[in-house]
Amino acid sequence: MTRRVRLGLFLVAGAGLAVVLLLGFGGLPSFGHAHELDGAVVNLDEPTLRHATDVVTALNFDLRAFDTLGEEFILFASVTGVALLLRTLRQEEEEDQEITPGIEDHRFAGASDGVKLTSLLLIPLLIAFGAYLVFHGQLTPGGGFQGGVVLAAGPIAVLLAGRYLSMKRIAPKRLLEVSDALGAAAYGLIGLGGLIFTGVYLEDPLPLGVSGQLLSAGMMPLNSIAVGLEVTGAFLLTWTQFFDQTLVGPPSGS
Amino acid sequence: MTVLQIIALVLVAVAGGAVVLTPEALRQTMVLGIYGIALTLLFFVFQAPDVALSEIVVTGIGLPLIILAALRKIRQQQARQSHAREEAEE
Amino acid sequence: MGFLPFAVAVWLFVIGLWGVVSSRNLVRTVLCLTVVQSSTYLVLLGVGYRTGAMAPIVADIPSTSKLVDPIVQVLVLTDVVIEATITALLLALVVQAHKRFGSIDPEDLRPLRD
Amino acid sequence: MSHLSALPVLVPFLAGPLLVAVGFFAPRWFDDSLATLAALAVTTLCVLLAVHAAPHPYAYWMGGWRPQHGVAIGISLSIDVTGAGLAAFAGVLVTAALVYSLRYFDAIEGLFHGLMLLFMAGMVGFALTGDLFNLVVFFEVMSAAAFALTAYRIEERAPIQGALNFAITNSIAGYAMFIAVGLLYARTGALNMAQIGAALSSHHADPLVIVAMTLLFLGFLTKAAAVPLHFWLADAHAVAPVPVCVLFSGVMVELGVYAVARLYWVVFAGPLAPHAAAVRAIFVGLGVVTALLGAAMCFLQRHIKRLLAFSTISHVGMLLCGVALLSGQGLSGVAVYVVGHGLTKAALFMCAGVLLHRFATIDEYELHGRGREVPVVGGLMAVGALLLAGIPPFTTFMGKSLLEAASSALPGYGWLIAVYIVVSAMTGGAVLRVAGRVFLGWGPAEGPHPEQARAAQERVDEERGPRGHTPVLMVLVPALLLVGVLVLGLIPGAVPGTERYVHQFVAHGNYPAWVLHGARVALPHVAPSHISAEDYAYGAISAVGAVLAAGLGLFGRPLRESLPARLRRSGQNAVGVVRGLHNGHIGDYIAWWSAGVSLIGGICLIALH
Repeated sequence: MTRRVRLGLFLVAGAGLAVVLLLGFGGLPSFGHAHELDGAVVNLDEPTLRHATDVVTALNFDLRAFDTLGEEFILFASVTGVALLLRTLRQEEEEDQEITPGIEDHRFAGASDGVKLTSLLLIPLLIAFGAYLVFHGQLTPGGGFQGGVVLAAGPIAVLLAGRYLSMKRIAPKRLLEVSDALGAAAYGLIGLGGLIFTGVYLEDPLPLGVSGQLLSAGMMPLNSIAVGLEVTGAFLLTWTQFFDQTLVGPPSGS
Repeated sequence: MTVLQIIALVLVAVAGGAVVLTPEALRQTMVLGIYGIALTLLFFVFQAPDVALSEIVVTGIGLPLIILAALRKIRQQQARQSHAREEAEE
Repeated sequence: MGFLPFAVAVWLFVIGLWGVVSSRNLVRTVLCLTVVQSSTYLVLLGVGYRTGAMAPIVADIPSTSKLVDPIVQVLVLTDVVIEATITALLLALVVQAHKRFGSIDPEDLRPLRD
Repeated sequence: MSHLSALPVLVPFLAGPLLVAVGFFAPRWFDDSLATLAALAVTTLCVLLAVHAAPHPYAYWMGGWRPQHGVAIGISLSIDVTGAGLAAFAGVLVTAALVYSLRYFDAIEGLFHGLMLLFMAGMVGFALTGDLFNLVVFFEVMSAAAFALTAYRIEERAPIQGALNFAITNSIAGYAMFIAVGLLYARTGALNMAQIGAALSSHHADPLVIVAMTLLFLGFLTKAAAVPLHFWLADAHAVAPVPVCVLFSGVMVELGVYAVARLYWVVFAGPLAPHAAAVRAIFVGLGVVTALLGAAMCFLQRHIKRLLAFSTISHVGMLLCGVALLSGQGLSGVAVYVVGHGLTKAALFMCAGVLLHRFATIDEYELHGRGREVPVVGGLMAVGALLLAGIPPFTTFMGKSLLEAASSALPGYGWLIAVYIVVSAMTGGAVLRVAGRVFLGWGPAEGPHPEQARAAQERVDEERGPRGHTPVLMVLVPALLLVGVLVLGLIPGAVPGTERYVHQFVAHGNYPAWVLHGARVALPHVAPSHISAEDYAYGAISAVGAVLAAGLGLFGRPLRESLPARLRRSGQNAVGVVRGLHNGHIGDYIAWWSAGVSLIGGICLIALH
């Protein structure tokens, strides 16, 4: 199809799609007037049953824990996929070495001194905030995923502050792969604890503790830490893979 | 529906359209960042702080680094290509 | 006014698809896909919102107050993670496509012309 | 026994990360044996679950969130023989693919094995889950692993492009399904399929339900590659590594059809009961278009894997017709046919893999006569072709006979039999033609569109050079799969047994009873369909048709040239247009996708309201 035909086809199809969707959405209750849904039932039950105060994280690790298991493995499969796709082929390696013999000394270009200083100050803040999010998953908004991304940003600040290679020294690829895999497997294994101790997969065998405390809500803190570990590894691994790509070839600007 | 919610929705609609209609990929990445902030705001006024946090870490840190690295790699390759082409012409 | 969130969702879905169809640069295609996906957040959160309700954090509000539906928020959390990971995977593919084809215009990516 | 219900998903979810984590120092034999063992374990577990669910199906509630007073808020694995059987079938094919790849190619640091296991976990979870959102999550698990596996050979062009088209199209399908989940949740307040079905069954279908149904069905039919949502499939299946193709064509595509069937009978059969005739007409129409377009495109290919990919599209059209008949007999035919077709197609892809492995090309004309070096593979391919054509009395024939019986049982649908015969003859004939040209050197050695020959070549490692041998395992595995097709349908009781379990599957009222209330639902008594003389005649016509089609493909050039010039030119133009649509441009594909969804959505809204 020529570009014109393609766009013409989509103009018609897109308009039709919009009409179909609008007709379907027409059956929804007006915004803010949701029916009494499942969620209402759960809101009443969850804090009392599971001693967690952030209902969303609690559901994430409890009622919908099997979805979260799937989600962690979507993440894991994608990161493994990125590692597979961005692997360096032997022949590419040779080509690249011809062009950039000085690859070992490469500095991450484009960061001014101001950026570097800010980044250095950011590192402890990021790590503290990330850890807070991971450990307080069942208590306040945030949890393993959000905390994991923030934690992963710590080493990235090292990158902005100075050298790519020192970042890789802090977080070598193998370690990231292991952390990513370990976190993913740990999430599955925690559920197995339920199977072994209570006979039901993903059921919580731990004492629930006092609502509002750090170690409350049974296994949720453990779940949160497992997810945090996986996500930190996953994002750092993805970023490292992409940055590795840009370090080969002629330096930008030439 | 509160005024704040309406404003956030309009912002999201405009920013979402802007992401699609921005012609150049690098500028589009920046608009995508703004779109992420608009979505975060929307999630807050929809009383979804967990989702808002997720959205901001994804569109604030997670994705931009990947997109920028991908664009940088593509630019490097284009530079290498045109370099090779010039050499071939000489 | 009660229909606005869903109308915005339809707009995002269709305009995002327009971006995918009309794109001449695969990085743009991938970014437009995230716009399509964000329409699903609006639908899911929109159907769970209740006027005047609080966020489902029960630490510092009286236990009798009305809360928004937490389940849809859990679904959107999963959705956001999927967005981030699939986008990364797609961008990795785009980088490879540029290596192999020397172009990221979909017009040029046709190894099997028939 | 039911305690083990979650393990078929969990085992690959644990083994996958292990393989990735230790992959960089573990030796190859470790990856191979761990992955194969895990796949075998999953298969065994799924078989055990099917056996356990045989007397009466049961639901397993994650985290112990059992339904209270018939209201389910937790996620269940709703296990019946159909779902567990399909999961076991996926396990068998993964095991076969892993054993085949022992000798097939170089694996990289456990990544290939890890992704294969994650892919398997996605398929198994997809087949077992009883929760709508969870179904979509496992759809995405499958997708994420499959996208990366498609582009496994990053040193070549076509896999990258195929994976991109695959990933973009299927992601959009996933978003459509998320929207549908939101719509149904807003209406029913439930995510469990049984709960949604129970909540909807008392109402008539309004636009919200119809749009939700359209988005869900077309989302899953994107994975199943129904026309016009099918464009990605040929690009992806033609280029993925052979062990991955085996899973794509053998079971992943069929899972899309399974999800449509499951959702129709559990969720939508109630509200749409007054409109069953219209639903039948719409989706049979979609199936017929898919079947015929796939068959035509299949016959036109010279790239053998692409030819097999289009044949999969064609057979999916046939399966979709069978589901859309909305009868227990039709779905029984689909169930039997899925097994027969899946094993046959897997074996055929493996035969193509032997050619690719040995000659580094997969182009029919380039390989002209060269297959004489490996005559056994030629024999396997010919047997596979005849099984694809539904030669009596084997498994594919049994499935097709049930489909034919179900079609003629419905007034006004008897003509579908002709469609099935055309599909069988064209796709079987195309494969038979390949076998004749490659292994016997029949027909001309130059064909149309020579530019496609380059795309069919695989880059060979220069140090290694062309291979002079074929590992025994690469011939043994497809041979065993074909033996399976020959034998399974003939086991006494296998087909009638399938019919009974499928009738349990389609009993709309039963599903909520056993999922939500834990009722012990007994297996219904169904009089086994008997295969009539007519069915044997149709089978014979298909097989002879396939031989004739192959003959036409090999020796028909003089015949074609004797046609009047005007007729020939308009024929070529029509072929050119259809081929031109499959041009690899993702923008085109998504434009067609949108057109398909809006068209079918519009028709459903008008016809079902």
